[in-house]
Amino acid sequence: MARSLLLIARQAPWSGLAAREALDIVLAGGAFDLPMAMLFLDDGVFQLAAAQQPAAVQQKDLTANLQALQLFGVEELYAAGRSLRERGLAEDALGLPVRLLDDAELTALLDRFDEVITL
Amino acid sequence: MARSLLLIARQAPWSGLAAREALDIVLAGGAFDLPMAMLFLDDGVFQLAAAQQPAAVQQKDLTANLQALQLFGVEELYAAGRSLRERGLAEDALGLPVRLLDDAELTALLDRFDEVITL
Amino acid sequence: MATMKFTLALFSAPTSPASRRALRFAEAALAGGHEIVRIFFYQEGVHGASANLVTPQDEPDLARQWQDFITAHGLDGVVCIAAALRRGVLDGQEARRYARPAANVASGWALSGLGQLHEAVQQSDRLVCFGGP
Amino acid sequence: MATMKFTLALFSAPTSPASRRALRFAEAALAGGHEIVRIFFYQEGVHGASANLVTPQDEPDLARQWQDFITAHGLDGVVCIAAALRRGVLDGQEARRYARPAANVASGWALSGLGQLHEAVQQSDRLVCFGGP
Amino acid sequence: MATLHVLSHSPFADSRLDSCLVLMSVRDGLLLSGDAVYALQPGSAPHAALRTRPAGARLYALEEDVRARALSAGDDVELIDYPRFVELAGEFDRVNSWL
Amino acid sequence: MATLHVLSHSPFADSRLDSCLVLMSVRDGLLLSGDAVYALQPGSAPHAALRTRPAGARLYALEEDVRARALSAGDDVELIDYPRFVELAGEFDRVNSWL
Repeated sequence: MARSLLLIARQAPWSGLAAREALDIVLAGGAFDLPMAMLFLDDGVFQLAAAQQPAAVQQKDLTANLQALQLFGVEELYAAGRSLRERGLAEDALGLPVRLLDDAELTALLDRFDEVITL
Repeated sequence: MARSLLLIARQAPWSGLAAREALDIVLAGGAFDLPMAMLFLDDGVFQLAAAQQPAAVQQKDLTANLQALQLFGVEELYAAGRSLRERGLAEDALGLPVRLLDDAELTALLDRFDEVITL
Repeated sequence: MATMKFTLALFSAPTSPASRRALRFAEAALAGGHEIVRIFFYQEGVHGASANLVTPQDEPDLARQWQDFITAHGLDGVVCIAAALRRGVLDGQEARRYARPAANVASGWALSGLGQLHEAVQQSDRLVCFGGP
Repeated sequence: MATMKFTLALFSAPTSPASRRALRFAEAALAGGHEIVRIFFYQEGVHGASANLVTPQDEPDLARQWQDFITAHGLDGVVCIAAALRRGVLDGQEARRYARPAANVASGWALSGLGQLHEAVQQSDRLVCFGGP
Repeated sequence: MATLHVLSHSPFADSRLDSCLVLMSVRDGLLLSGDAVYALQPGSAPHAALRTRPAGARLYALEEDVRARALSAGDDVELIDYPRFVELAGEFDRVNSWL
Repeated sequence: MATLHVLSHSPFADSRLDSCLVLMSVRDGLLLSGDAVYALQPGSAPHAALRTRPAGARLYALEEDVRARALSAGDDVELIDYPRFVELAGEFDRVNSWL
């Protein structure tokens, strides 16, 4: 059976290549039909905010790549409820459908995957 | 009159080139007899701890370069008392003589210099 | 412990202590009789494949140590090509393709895609990542 | 505001938004009639002088933009030589000196020492540093 | 005016904002750029911390970074472009970028 | 055993330790390497935070990093070398490095 991978994205979206390159790992795995999931944690939840305009800082829109995840078969997308609350982000202010997890669910999530990469 | 420079060193000593390269700025300025001072702030105060053994991680000892500051005419060395306290570092655990400043003195220090570099 | 198959991934430049920790871990893994399926260099880690780094003589030359280690043990050292291009780490083929004057990838390294990371993970018991300071 | 003399110092790689902010500041300074005494590239900023960076066509090529900007305005772009050597950014002279295969510094840049930063600061009204993310 | 402090790191991931607020004087300014503009997020700890800055210290934010992140700024924040950034660098006595 | 979490950032400058402690289970381990060993500094907030880890979760620190920084470790910390690090990577089900 294929080994599963959870990618934990902790990086804000427009501060360099970090968020994009983390997402590329997941997209590449999805292209191989591998079991992959993403958890948005800490500043990573800023990737989910609606109505962002990265063109204002001459960056390509990451949101399109995030929305491509489902096309690549990556359907498990999670966000830490704690991280959203700390950042004053409401669930209905998100531009991408994700499942919010409380602390206990976060711990349980990790245990379901063979490997984890936290970026 | 020569323009004066305060370098604020915020980096722990053994986490890459950051602390060394910050110090090199001051040493280079000292070589030109420019009015320079250093403030150790936040994790930068870890540079001052006595009895460190960077050879254990195959790094060159930064302490020798710090002690060279006085030879280069850089005699104003300060540390934020707040940063030491937050890190549980006692003044008598320091390997380099520095003047400890309280918060109000930190604010006043900045105002005495023409330029500041915070690394 | 039973013999393990490791995939290692390095995300930091050779100027970072993380690069040295990854190398020491790799050495200890082989010394312990384990297998290293692949070492994948991503993000700032791609600078480890540059033949251009010049380290002062009295400091460990991590880029050189990585190259020697990989060559000596016949390991599979793969550099993510997309990450390498953005950071100016080019082999002869990419330098020609993009009309750049200088190929700076040291011998022993292969530029390839992220699929190589996933493929290695599928053949391994553990993925161990090194990065940060 | 009276005309100012600026020294700019850049500590981040061209892949960082800080590099773009520094360039936009520099452009605005010249457009506002101010003078830029020198632009000094230190730490990861030295990667801005690499001719090897390959940026995807639909993204701004900051290394190229820096080079064009400095050339177009005849500015003094100085790369710290010690920081550049450690990070594999070499001009022809350094590549020969250290027997490396590839000089990868783009034209328009000078490798020199930290003294060049101090000298510029002494001739300027303001030092403005750019770095971090 | 004294020092224009410039931040670009996320205040949620990093301690620079806290240290900057300790060092600031009433005559200083604080410019949020890059990820530091996330400090404008209402209801967050960094947003509350911003209000502890010395009375009189001015607050600026790079407009393009605020817009990129779909944030909005309160009345106490001056949104600036690069020409204004250059102007501020001259108006203040020195620029302290927290690199 | 479940996840071996590996930290290398300074807990004074960075939020990774706090987030790691939220995610940890009683069967997890935490390995401090690089600047993360500063969390062993007695009397500091990170040192107190370490004690909030789930009961049963083990604590390791890379011995060379502790020695380089002239720190010392309490009885609840196992100081390790690289061969032991390799061993732990096999004993735990997965290794989660906070990059």
